Amino acid sequence: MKKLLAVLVLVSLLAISGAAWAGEKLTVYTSMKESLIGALKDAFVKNNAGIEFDYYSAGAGKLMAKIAAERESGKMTVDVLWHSEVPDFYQLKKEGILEPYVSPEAKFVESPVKEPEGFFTPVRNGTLAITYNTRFIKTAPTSWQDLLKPEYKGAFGIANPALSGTAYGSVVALAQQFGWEYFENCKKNEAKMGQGSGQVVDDTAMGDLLACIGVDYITTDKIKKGATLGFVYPKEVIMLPSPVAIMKGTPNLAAAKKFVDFLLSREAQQIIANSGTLPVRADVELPKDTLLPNPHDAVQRAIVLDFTTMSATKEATIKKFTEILRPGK
Amino acid sequence: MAFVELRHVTKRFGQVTAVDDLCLSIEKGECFSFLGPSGCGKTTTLRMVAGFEDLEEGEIEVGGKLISSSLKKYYLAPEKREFGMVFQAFAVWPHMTVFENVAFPLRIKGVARHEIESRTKHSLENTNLTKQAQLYPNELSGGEKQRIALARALAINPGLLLLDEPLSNLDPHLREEMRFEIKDLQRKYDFSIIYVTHDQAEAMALSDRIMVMRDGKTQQIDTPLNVYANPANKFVFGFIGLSNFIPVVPRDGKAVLESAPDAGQVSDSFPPEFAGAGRATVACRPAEVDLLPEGKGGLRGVIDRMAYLGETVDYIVTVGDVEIRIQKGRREPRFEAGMACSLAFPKPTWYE
Amino acid sequence: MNRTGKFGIAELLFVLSLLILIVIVALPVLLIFWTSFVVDGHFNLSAVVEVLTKPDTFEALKMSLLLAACVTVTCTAVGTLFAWLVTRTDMPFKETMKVLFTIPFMLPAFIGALAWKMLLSPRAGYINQFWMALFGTRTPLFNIYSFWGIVIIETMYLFPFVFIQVSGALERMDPTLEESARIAGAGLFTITRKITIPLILPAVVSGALLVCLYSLAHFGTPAILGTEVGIYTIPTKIYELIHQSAGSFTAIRAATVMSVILVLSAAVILYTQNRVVKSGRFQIIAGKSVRPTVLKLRGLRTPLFILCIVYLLVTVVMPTVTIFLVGLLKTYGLPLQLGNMTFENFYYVLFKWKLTKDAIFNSLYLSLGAALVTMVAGGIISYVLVKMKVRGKWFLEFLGMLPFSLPGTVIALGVILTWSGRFGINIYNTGWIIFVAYIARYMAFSLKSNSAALEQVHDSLVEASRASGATPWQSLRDVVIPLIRPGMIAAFFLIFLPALRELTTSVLLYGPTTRTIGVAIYTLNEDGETVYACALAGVALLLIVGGEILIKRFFEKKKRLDNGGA
Amino acid sequence: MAEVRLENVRKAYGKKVVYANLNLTIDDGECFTLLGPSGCGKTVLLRMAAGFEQPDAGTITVGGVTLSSPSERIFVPPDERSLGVVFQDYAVWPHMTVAENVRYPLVIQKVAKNEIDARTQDAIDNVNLTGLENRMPYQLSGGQQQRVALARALVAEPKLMLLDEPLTNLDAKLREEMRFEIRALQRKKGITVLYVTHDQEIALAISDRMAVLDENGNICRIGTPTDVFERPGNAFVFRFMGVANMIPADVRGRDIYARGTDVLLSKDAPAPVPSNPVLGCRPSDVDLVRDPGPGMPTARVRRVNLLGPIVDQRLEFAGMELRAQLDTHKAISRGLIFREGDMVGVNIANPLLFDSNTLEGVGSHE
Repeated sequence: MKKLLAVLVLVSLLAISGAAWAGEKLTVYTSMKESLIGALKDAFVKNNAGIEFDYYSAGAGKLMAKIAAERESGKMTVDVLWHSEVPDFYQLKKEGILEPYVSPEAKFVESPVKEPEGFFTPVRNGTLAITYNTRFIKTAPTSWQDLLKPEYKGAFGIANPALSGTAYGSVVALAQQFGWEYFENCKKNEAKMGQGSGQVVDDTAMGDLLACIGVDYITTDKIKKGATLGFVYPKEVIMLPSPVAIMKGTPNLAAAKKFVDFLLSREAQQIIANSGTLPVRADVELPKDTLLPNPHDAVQRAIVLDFTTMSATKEATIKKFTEILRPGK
Repeated sequence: MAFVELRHVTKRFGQVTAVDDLCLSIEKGECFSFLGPSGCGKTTTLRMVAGFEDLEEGEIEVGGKLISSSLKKYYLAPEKREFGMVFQAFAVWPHMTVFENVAFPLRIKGVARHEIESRTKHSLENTNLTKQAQLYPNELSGGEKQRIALARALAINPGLLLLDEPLSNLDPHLREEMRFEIKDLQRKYDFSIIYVTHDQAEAMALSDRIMVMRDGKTQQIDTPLNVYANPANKFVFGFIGLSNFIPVVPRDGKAVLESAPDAGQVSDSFPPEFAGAGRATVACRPAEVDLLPEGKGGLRGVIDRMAYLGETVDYIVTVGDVEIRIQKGRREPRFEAGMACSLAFPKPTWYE
Repeated sequence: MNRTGKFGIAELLFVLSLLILIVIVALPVLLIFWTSFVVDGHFNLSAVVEVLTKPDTFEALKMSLLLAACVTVTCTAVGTLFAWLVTRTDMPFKETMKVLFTIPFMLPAFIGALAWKMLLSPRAGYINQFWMALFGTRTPLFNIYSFWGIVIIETMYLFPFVFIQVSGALERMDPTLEESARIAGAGLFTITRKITIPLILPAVVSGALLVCLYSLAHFGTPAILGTEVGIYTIPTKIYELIHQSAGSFTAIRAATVMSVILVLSAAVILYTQNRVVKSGRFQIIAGKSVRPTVLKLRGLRTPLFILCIVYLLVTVVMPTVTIFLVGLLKTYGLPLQLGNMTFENFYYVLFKWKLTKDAIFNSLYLSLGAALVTMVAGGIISYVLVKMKVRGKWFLEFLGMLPFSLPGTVIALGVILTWSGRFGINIYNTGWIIFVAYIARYMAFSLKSNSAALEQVHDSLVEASRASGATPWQSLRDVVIPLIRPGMIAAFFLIFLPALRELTTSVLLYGPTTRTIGVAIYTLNEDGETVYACALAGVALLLIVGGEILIKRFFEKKKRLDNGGA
Repeated sequence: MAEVRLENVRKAYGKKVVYANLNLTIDDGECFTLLGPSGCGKTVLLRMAAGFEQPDAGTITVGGVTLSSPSERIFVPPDERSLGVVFQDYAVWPHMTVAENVRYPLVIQKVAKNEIDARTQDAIDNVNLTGLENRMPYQLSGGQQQRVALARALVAEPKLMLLDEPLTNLDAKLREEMRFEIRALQRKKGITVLYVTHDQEIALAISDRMAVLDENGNICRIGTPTDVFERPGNAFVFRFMGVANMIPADVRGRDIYARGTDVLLSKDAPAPVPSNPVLGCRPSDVDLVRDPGPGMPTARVRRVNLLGPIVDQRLEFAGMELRAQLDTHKAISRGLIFREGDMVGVNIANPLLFDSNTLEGVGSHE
């Protein structure tokens, strides 16, 4: 009995010492999935042994909610923010909580998003296209309209734009290109609103969905691991750059700058390209068996979006979308 | 023909023989007790009569009707036997009022509503529960609960009432009162009673006849007075009340204590049937020993301790290494601890 | 208890208890009510009205109640049936079955939901796939993403509440209560209807109310199975509000209004339960240990036995196996074949991935720490509640009741309101806020276990030591604490194990680096990292089951010791 | 020296006054019993002596030292009173072995280790638990546990020992054995004992002197066991001490008649005669005669109960119930077991007279 108690005390002392979560480190909030941010982290830590690097990966919506709550409470954890919802960055810039930094590597960046003052800098030109399950779909879809066909009835998925920045971007892009009727038609075909942008791809891999609007590198990663997925770019490419920004007042400014420099470096861009998403630097070679389109070609085909207004209309857009797609109606 | 007949009844639980070849007959209107220490098989026997246990061997008849038979594999279900039964833990249903408890057996029988009403009222009157009729059992005392159980058991006017240690959860005063109540009701309705208890005073006070049991076997079936005054064997003697068992050896035809042969004799004769063994036991009850001034009796001893208990005075007298317990009424001459005294045994019972 | 006027142990413990309960429990609740009803310093019901009249929230409220009601009914039916089967029939292997039926209790419901999602999602669920392949149909056998899907999953994991209560009541029930009815002429059917069922009714009701309480406040299952198809309950709605409205105060207020509804429902349920349990009429007096009347199932024996086995296989074995198998898959969506399997995921979540490693350690630290602190604090409070005669104890008793009626969601909101700077302490986004929330959440367990232990310590044991010359402190040290130690250790485990798999509270409180196991599994699933979610869930299951086995052995050993001589 | 003195003690719980003004002295080295029905406050008195309760007013001194005196703001806590206390529920600490239980008071007193061992062993030997030193309480019977409690109370050689119904939870046989043992130990050690019980048999058996309390906490009678039993003083004590026959009576000269009749109950009325006399006698004082002579009162036998060693016969006598009890073996040998319905002669020995209004008793027979 005494021994047991002693063990309990010891263990809880450990617990309390382990509970010292606070400490000097670089914390990155990102919507990038593990396969990408994990590889980048490894490379970054290798070059910068002195920096304790930590990241929190979640959908853009969650990240923003988290940051809002942190601002409310006055205790900021985030040092660097990197996700795919460009409008948020404009918004944060307006609110004055971003630290401007023009990286020496910024001059190599090519992207639809331009921010010369350096409040944020695009790090990747994320693309979204059609992810489909090759076990069930023998003829690959070629256009967004293909997804309205009966064979996709009840089996086409779009991630929840409230949870995921890329999902929001893709909704805006498609609505702009084809009008809201597109989504109304989707609904008629019993399209599904999923959760995160990763989950719709997983659901497609499983066959629960037959196709979805898939993020390039998420799909690529699963295909690499053996998932029976196909990935095709219709004529109209949804391109959503993912900018990185440094939070104003971060105590780890030097480390944050180092990380931004790193992200824009050739080494990191190569990792990004290898992970299956489009880099922002043209001097990076795409991997051989890639499903990605040629970067320049892709930028040409991209649906042009006005990121500055997207944030103002976000709530209304999401509401409209949810009203159309929300199940049970 | 007796009312209740048990013939060669045997019951085993695994390796243990709980009841061993029991034969018994109980008359109509008789109050019959099964008396014995716990584990002697008395409750098992009762439960076989009630129908909760089947038999390994033998058969049971009540009122000339066969109700259990191992041979014919025939067991009348307990609910069809129409006995009354009262359990030790009261077993009154806590979710029914007193009235509902007592009326339950009548309702089950499908008695007409107004008859239920009147018969239940009558039963409640008989057991002094009229005032509590609409209360729930948990608002009542132990004695009242036991009376509900009694009223309920008697509601259908059973020919046989089975009582399983019904009073052991009551305090002594209530126990005595309930005993009288059971007896009164029995006189009034003339049912037979089988009463299971381990308390010899209770068995004696209530019963017409007692069966003393041990290890599933009958030791003695007799009237209370006979069981007390003429126990069939040493076990019955010891079980039925406080007792002294004094080991004696013969000397000069007299019985003396082995450890203190010179202290005098316990008896001036030694029964010839034990002479061969060279030793015997004299059994006597504490009240049957005469406590006399020194020199007046056969055996000399010293009062080791004395306790004045009001009605009785309790002595322990040592003779050699034997302690003899003696109880005397308060009106008899008093001895003090440490005094020398003499003992006489006017009514020795001999065992080997 | 001391020389008059001295500030002794009694006063110290009283004040300490008061402080703990006020700071940890009362303040958060108070702030929730305050936030809901007081706008700019004035009492104002408009926020409440606004939240309640919004179709979204109204729907969520309706859904919560409906869900809780259905789950309660199904759990009651299932739990009572099985309890009756294992106590009152001649079912084979009854004792073993009795233990097996409590296993679902150990398994976290949200992991179950995850497993069932993989088994019964409409097109891809393994069972549905098999079904569709077998019959060449395109309609799935069952769509788990539905109201009834949630009901069924919650039933699977919550029915032990009823089962344990009812089987306990059936076992404790004096068999002579039924025997006397037989003697009175009633057959088995009548006895069951008129005697047995009314007598176990309080146990049934009490178990059912626990289920209702739990289901009402449960986050995991409706979150995993409901949100995708637009089924929102109060806890999932609160989660959505907190996470999507960017931390604005309006969102928090809406969430607090809904919390108030949860607290009030919980209070009503607990009050009812207390009344039922306490109503003396239904006390079942335990009698001599005679074998209870056992119903011979005859021809139904084998079918019912098979039913039990199948039920256990379906609720326990199948989901567990699914979790592990999917955890072994290279990527989600591959067929379950050996060639597609690898231990890589387990290795990855256990040793490589910081997120999951952190989650495991966070959970371990948090639950160990919370269990220890709560065990001690609960011990102190129980001591004051059970043993001491101090003025103002009624207030402490009132506060002591509070933890019992606090659903996890409410606690989370309360600690956010209390601990994000309002009183000068800001621990939002750190592990400490989860720590504080766990203490509040599990205080009820500790109070229950410690009070029960203390009630066993008769006053005379302490008085005997005082009379032997021991001061109050010495009595406490040498007599009271050693005697309640088993109760305290029980409290420790009663807190440690559930905290290890906690989701409802932590999901509202986790920060970037403070995910718990539950949160990690939940968010991995949400993010489409299904195989990692399963691997981590597998690890969690091993931890939990291992822990349960450890306690079982500890308490069995103790029980043997206790029963050893007497 | 441990003379216990309670002077002008007052104790109330809210409105319920347990003791209005209690005065009691227990002599040094005496075994004193407080006997009373449950709820009479006898345990409160013991708890005040122990220091678990503080009197509202008055003083409690032991051996001349004031332990409780609210007016002087003195209250010595129980741990500083050097007491031995034995509780009804044993209160043996279940987590300690027999030896650990017994030695605890010495450990607390910081007695030297070897002395602790010696005295612990001595105390254990004294209560006949030798050989069970390392048992845990759950391995002991009720009687053995009670002995552990006794040894623990005795080990520190207290001046005063307080026993609160210590034998109530034991079965009859053990109770008998233990009461002898307590008495023997008390004599041997010469300690003062205050014993609280509701069981008159134990009180009679164990006490040097005893006090009988009524339901309201008033002391009705103080005296030796024989005094109290044979000369109860009032009807409450008489009834409380055992089965009692109470017959309303008329007294003419020294003759006692059943009230309103010419049935002569006794020719030996104690003086003075109360105004509303009731004759009290024990069942053992009622002698039954098979063939009553002329003029002898007669009664009808209603019930005969054989209770083992005694026969209890209930008679209908002068319109009321009269109980007679006799040794079974005497009853058998003298042919005094009757059948129900028999008419028998009744002879009352040792009559007591009480006043039916005041319940006060008068006189008695020496």
